[in-house]
Amino acid sequence: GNKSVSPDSSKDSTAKEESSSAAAPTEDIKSEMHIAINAAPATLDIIKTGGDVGRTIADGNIFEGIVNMKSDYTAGLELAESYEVNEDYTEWTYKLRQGVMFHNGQEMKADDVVASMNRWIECCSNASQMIGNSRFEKVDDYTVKISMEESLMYLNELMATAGQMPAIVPASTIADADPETGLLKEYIGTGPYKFDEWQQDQYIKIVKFDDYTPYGTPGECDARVGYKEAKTPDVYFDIVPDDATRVAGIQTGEYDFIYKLPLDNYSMFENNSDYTLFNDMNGSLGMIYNKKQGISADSVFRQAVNAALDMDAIMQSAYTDPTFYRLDSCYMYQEQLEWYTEAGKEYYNVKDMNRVKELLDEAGYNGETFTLLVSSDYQEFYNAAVVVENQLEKAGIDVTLLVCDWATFLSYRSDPTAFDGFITSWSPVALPTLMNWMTESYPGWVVDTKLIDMEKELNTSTSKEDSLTNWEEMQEYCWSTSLPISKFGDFSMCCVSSSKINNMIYHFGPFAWNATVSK
Amino acid sequence: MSMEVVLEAQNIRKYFPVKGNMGKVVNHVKAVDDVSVKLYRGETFGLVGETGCGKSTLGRTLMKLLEPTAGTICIENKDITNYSERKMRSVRSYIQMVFQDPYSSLNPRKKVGQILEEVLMIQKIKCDRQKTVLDILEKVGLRKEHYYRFPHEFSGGQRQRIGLARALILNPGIIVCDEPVSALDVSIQSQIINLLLDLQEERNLSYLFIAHDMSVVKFISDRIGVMYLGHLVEEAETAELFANPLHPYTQALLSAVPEANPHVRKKRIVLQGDVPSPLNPPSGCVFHERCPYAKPICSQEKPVKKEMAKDHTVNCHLYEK
Amino acid sequence: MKKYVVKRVLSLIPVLIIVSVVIFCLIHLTPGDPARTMLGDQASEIEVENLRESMGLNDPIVVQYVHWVGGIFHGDFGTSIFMDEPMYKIILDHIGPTISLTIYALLISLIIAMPCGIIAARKRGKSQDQVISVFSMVGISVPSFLLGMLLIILFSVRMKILPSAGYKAIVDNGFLKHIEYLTLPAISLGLMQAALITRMTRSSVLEVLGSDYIKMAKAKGVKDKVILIKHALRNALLPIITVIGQSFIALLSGATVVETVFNIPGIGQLVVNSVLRRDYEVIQAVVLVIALGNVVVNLIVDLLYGLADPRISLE
Amino acid sequence: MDNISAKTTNMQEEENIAVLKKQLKKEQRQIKIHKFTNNKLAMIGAVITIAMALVAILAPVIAPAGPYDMLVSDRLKNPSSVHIFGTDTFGRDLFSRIIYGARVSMGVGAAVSTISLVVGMVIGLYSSYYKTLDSILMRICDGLKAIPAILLAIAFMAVMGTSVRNVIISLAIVYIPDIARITRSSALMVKEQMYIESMKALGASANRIIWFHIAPNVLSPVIVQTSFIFATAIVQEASLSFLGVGVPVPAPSWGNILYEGKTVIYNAWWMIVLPGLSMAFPVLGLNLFGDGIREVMDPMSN
Amino acid sequence: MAEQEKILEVKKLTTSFKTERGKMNAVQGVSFYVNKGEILGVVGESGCGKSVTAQSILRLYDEKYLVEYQGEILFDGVDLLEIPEKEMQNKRGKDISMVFQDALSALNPVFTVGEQIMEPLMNHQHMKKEEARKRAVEMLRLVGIPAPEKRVSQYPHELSGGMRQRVMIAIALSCNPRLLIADEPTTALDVTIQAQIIDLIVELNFKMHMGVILITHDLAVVAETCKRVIVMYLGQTVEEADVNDIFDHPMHPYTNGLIESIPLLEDKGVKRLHTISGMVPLLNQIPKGCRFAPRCPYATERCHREMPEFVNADGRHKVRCFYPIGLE
Ligand SMILES: Nc1ncnc2c1ncn2[C@@H]1O[C@H](COP(=O)(O)OP(=O)(O)OP(=O)(O)O)[C@@H](O)[C@H]1O
Ligand SMILES: Nc1ncnc2c1ncn2[C@@H]1O[C@H](COP(=O)(O)OP(=O)(O)OP(=O)(O)O)[C@@H](O)[C@H]1O
Ligand SMILES: [Mg+2]
Ligand SMILES: [Mg+2]
Repeated sequence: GNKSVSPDSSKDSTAKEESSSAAAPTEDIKSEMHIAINAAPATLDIIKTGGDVGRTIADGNIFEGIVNMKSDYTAGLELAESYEVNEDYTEWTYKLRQGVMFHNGQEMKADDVVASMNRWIECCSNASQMIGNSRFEKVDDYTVKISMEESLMYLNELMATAGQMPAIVPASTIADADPETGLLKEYIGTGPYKFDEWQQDQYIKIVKFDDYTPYGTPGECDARVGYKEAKTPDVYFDIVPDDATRVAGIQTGEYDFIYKLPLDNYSMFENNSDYTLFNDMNGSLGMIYNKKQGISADSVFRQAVNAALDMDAIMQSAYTDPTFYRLDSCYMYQEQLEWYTEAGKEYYNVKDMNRVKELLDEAGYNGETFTLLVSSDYQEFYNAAVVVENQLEKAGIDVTLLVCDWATFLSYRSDPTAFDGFITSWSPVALPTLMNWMTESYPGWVVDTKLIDMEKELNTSTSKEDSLTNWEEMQEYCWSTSLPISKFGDFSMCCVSSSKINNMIYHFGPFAWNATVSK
Repeated sequence: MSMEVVLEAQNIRKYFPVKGNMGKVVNHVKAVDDVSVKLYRGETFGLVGETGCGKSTLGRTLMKLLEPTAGTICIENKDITNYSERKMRSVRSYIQMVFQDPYSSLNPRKKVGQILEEVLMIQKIKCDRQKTVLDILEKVGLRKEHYYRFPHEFSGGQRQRIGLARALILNPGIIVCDEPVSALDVSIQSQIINLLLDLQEERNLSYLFIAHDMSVVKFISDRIGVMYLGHLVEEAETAELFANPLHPYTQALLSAVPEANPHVRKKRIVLQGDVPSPLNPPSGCVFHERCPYAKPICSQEKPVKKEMAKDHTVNCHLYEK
Repeated sequence: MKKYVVKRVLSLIPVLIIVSVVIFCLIHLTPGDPARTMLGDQASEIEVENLRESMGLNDPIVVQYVHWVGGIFHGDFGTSIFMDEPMYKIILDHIGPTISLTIYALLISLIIAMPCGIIAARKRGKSQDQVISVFSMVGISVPSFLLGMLLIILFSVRMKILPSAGYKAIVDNGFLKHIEYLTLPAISLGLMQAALITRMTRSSVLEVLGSDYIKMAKAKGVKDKVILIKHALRNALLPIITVIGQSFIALLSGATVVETVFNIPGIGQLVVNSVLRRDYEVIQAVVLVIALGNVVVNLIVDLLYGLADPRISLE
Repeated sequence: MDNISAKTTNMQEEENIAVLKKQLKKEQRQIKIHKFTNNKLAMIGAVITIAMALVAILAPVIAPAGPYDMLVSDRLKNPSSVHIFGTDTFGRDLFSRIIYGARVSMGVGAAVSTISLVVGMVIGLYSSYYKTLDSILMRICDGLKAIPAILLAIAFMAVMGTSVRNVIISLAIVYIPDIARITRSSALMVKEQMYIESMKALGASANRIIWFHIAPNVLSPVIVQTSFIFATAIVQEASLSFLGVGVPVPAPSWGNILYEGKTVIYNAWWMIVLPGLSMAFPVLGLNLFGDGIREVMDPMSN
Repeated sequence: MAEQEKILEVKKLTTSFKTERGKMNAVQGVSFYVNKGEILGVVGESGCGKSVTAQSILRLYDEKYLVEYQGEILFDGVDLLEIPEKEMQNKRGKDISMVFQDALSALNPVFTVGEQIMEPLMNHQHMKKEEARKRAVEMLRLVGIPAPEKRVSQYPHELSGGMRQRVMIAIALSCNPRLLIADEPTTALDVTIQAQIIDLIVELNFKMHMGVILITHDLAVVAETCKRVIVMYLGQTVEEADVNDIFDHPMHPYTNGLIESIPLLEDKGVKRLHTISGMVPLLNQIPKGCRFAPRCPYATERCHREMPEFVNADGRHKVRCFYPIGLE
């Protein structure tokens, strides 16, 4: 059947399985599933590195965490059976599930969890910033705890939605990690699939892990959390960088699922019962200013730039059609009801040339060049950049577009003298301060001390209400005064599966478990 | 005739490697084997001999178009054997060559006028080049209007004359003529020979004249050398050679000259045996296998040069003193 | 000749040294580094710095170079932080598909180009010539990725007779599957090369058609076709061999675009991916291998010159 | 008396020759013009090439809109009377972009092919002539050919900033060995001809032999290869620009229009077909023209 | 002598080249015949069209781009200019073969001489490779090339001028043609080899009844071998007669001049050789009347105005002149 997952119905991604027994491998079910991804991950050590593709392949399939993300961006328990926290949110204790096996045959114990979690805290900049010097400790074989100096109410959210995954791996693999790079040499987790083979530039293959014991209620799986079962024994993630090739491949049946459908091709699959389309709000696009140096260090100038932008044109050029984007001034997602606020809305999408002129005059703008950095690896960013350039030029700001490949982009981006603004996107997170551009060290560099204090306050608050008011204030402050970024809007990512795939759970990407492919 | 030597070559050897299947050198063609020649100012030295005996190779070696395997070459008393290509260039205007194969020695993409004018340009001769070229064309019996034609539009004989014009245009001191008139009809041939003689008289030119037509050679040469299989077997003044050929090969050669008279049938000396190959020359005297007068010593020892009369030398065991 | 071959093979050493120095310099001129690309978007500056340090990227270039060359002498061609495999295996894995594809594409192009070129030369100025000329010029100007996509749409999506993308190794899947998957990419590469070789054949054959020996062959009663194929083509072979050699080299060192469109894990993809993620050691190793390949292919081409034209001696 | 008549005949002769020279020159000119104008295809080639060059030069006059004028809401509109070639993914007028694109693309094509032609021929000719040079230059070419163009381009960009120049230099470096090899192959054959030996006998310098006698005889395969390079350089330019190491971006070029069109190949044919056609034109023109030059230079043809 | 069978008869052959300067008739209205077993000598001024005539008989020039033929060439009664190219291919090299004037450029530089000799053998006589090779060696030996077993595998550029010419002869003779057109076959040969080759041709001509057209400048060779001679001047035949008649009393002033120009071995003390004064006109500037008139010592006003016919003057002696020498 034709199923289109629209943003407002994203709760649907909690797939209700009709009957778990019927889905056992039978003759009319294939033993292989081919998912075409658009790029090879740098590594599957997703604790050390972030990245969509790596998460899609490994998170939940191979690796599991103590907690993981649910479809409403909150945390659900995965490897932990339960947890306790003290009143001021400084001491967290997790009870682990017993009898959970690693792919190498060992049982998961507290030692493994402690080693994994502490490695994560060190690797993940969000985590190390919020957790500081505290580390997990073993209480007994199945209990771990962490005590912190300052309260951290959102530890679970941090673990569930941070850019890098706090995956639990055997302590021995951590000890065996490559001494030079610190990367894991073996990908051993506790998930329903185990890593089998990585054919460079061809595919990554994961296979069913026979000793996996599902948790939760059969048939109930909310995004990554719930009852998981490897129904298709072999899953291939075919690495297909060329967009058109993926599109052709789903049509020829080469692939059962393609990741990142070029949006212009959406209409080809619409109203076609052979395919299922997935269209899910996936992140936000925006321009991050260099607040450390150069002309955009002046917040008034940033305001001027922001006032010149026509967000609709930008988003349309990047995402082709309102089906795939929405204009929204809130840094957090509409779906994250608790965090949603319209504070600062009036500064968004103003496209008022008089205002721009006023602001430019106020900033004393003198025809200096605004260097806009963008990577050509992402067509959408590049498209947006072209439009931004066009609009700013029209507004009387001299813009140089600096387009480069990803590696160059990363290195220029970390050099405050190289750019004034760059275009990027970020994924939804459970806590506003987890948005990477909020951190001081992230390129763009938040230097506004007031904003930094507000962040700190939010992080350490111990009541929901406090943090929400904090947040509202903070967003208002950002839009009106500090303007660390200009958010353009939210966008969705499209994927297509052949309608032969059943029970595919989709949330930021396809999940292989529980899904079957009929012949 | 002065007795000034303009070109002297001593003990020239030129061997070509012969390659086997895998490009390995399996043998050598001894195209020129220990030949010494002298050319005096204002004289014509005729060179005759069996085809493939190394006349052209000798000519090309003297021009240093081929590196001699051994031996020395002196031009105007300067030893040019080890001259570099660059240094040779200044010598080139003095010694010129008419190639045996006229067509392939002309660049098919250049018009005759260009070919000839270029020569003047190369040697940086300042004059009305086009006029000089038109003149020389006429001199060799072509027409001025041929100036803008490509070599392929000419007949064999006409091409040969272009080659000749190219050698003459520079006023060289020595010309190596490798069959310069073989493709010409007798009337043009006479015209060319007259021209060569006139020039010689005018400018005291020296010719090394390679030809097959004995009557032409006889007519034009002052001295004649006879080559056989890479060796210079006999050398004498023209009249002397024709009157008194010593080497059995020379005798056979002269007897084979046809007559331009249908009524005369001459008696030829027919040589016995196969023509030997320079790939694998016979031991001793290279001619002994075909020589009607061969003696046992001929197959064992190489004969040395002997002067039988004034300026008449021969390499043959028959003439032991 | 043996000497010549040995000499040429020895000349590899300076080539490799120079190439390695050049490539090393180039790599270090390019912004970006493997540590940063490995750690990705989210990594903190400190972590990147640590990784750079432990990878030795902060050493002076000369030290890095000496270190790398030293490794080579111990049989260690470096390691990729992105690919957890020994270097020789990485290269072998990628070179297989490329070689298959190259040979297949060249075969296709030769089968098309030789007859077309000869016909065009023979019918110079006639309609056949013009049709072939126009096709070959279109072939030259259609980018291979476009051709590839059109082929996919036609043969895979519409007609469903050939797979659209992917690669099946001979050893695992058998020859037929292997060929099946390579057919479309080979065609799209082959057509482009065919266009060039056709033009080259036409023009070189035309060059020799006016020669006397062609006339001579005619006088011997040799048939027209045989004259063209045996006498004319043989004499026109040098530039043709050269383009074939050059095509071979070009394809070997990466039919990048086509490999991407058809998702073939070949050298071209390896090079581009390594360059894009600054996988230094892989770039260095691959470039050296390609240089080696070039020297070998050109050696073969040069030896073929000698066979094609006995007057040429390169020694 | 005798003297005087000799003088007059001399003068007369001078005059005759002068007349003849003039006559020959005139005839020659006529032949050349005739040969070229009679070569219809070459004329068509020349006309196409010149027309394309004019289009590039006169782009601001011809183009109905600016190459950067965008109206995003108008994206991917079919060709119509407003936008005769339709619009691109940013809603820019494709016709104008293609016309402006001619500047970059033909510029890059021409520059790359000219540089590699000149440098490649120098390398090829000299290495065919001097054996020691051969082993050095050819090995350098082998090495050059191994270095990936993207790497070169990225490195150049880092050193010299983004500009078309980087693309041109990096592509030229990649293509020089091709021309060098093709030149060398023909030159090796030509070098063995008797007429080269005869030039040596005339005392021609190596340079003269190389440039006046070998070079014209190797041109025809070189022309073919050069026109091929012209075409591939245009496409390559795009793939490099796309990595940000080429033409500073929103600037239009046929290659990057094609690349943008690639993603919409299923729903906007004009984004592929039209820039593709515009690329085929100069290639066709150049090839026909090159053929014509070959014919005119070929002494055997008439 | 009984009237013999004509193996080849050329009637009013005209060959015109399409050149940059327009059409040029290199050969105009040439007629002659060759009998079976006869050697016909062709002499004439350099550039008068001998080679062009020879090559026209085989239709070697490219008819599409280069030349235009007119007239008739009857070989065994069949007009060669009419038959299709396919049939012509069958005749070339097998029935009629040719020795080219320029031996180096006519041999294919990239094949060994052996391969080049074997080609027509395998083509026309359907020999096996081995057999053909043996035959090639035999042919080389026949034309007097030493060490033929080694020479077969050499390339043309490795041979001397004379050897190349002999290779050409070997190719031409390999299939025992019925008509041999030899375009200056002995120019590059020394007299001994020349004698040998001429003997060979005469022998074949005698034994196999091979017709021969012998184009040469060497009047001595003509005198020794030919029965009948034609003399050409500027694209036309000007005289045709038995060899004795030509040498004894040439009728055309050109022939006369030619014979007088021969340098003789016995000549003593001559300082200059006799030449025919004047120059051959260009093909596109041919005089209206008799073509030789501008250079003819006996030319009258009529000669400059009118073109004389090629007519029988005295028995089998044909001449193109209003005032043949010795007939006044
Ligand atoms: N391809 C051509 N194009 C134009 N003119 C030509 C061509 N070939 C020959 N000619 C002209 O035709 C005339 C006859 O040439 P041909 O080769 O038959 O002379 P020939 O009698 O064989 O002279 P030779 O004894 O010098 O070889 C010459 O004037 C020559 O210039
Ligand atoms: N490049 C070469 N490679 C091998 N052998 C060669 C080469 N050039 C000439 N020869 C051999 O050298 C010998 C002498 O050749 P050369 O051309 O000097 O003879 P020639 O006396 O000029 O004969 P002709 O009178 O026939 O021209 C021949 O046996 C020939 O085969
Ligand atoms: Mg010779
Ligand atoms: Mg001739």
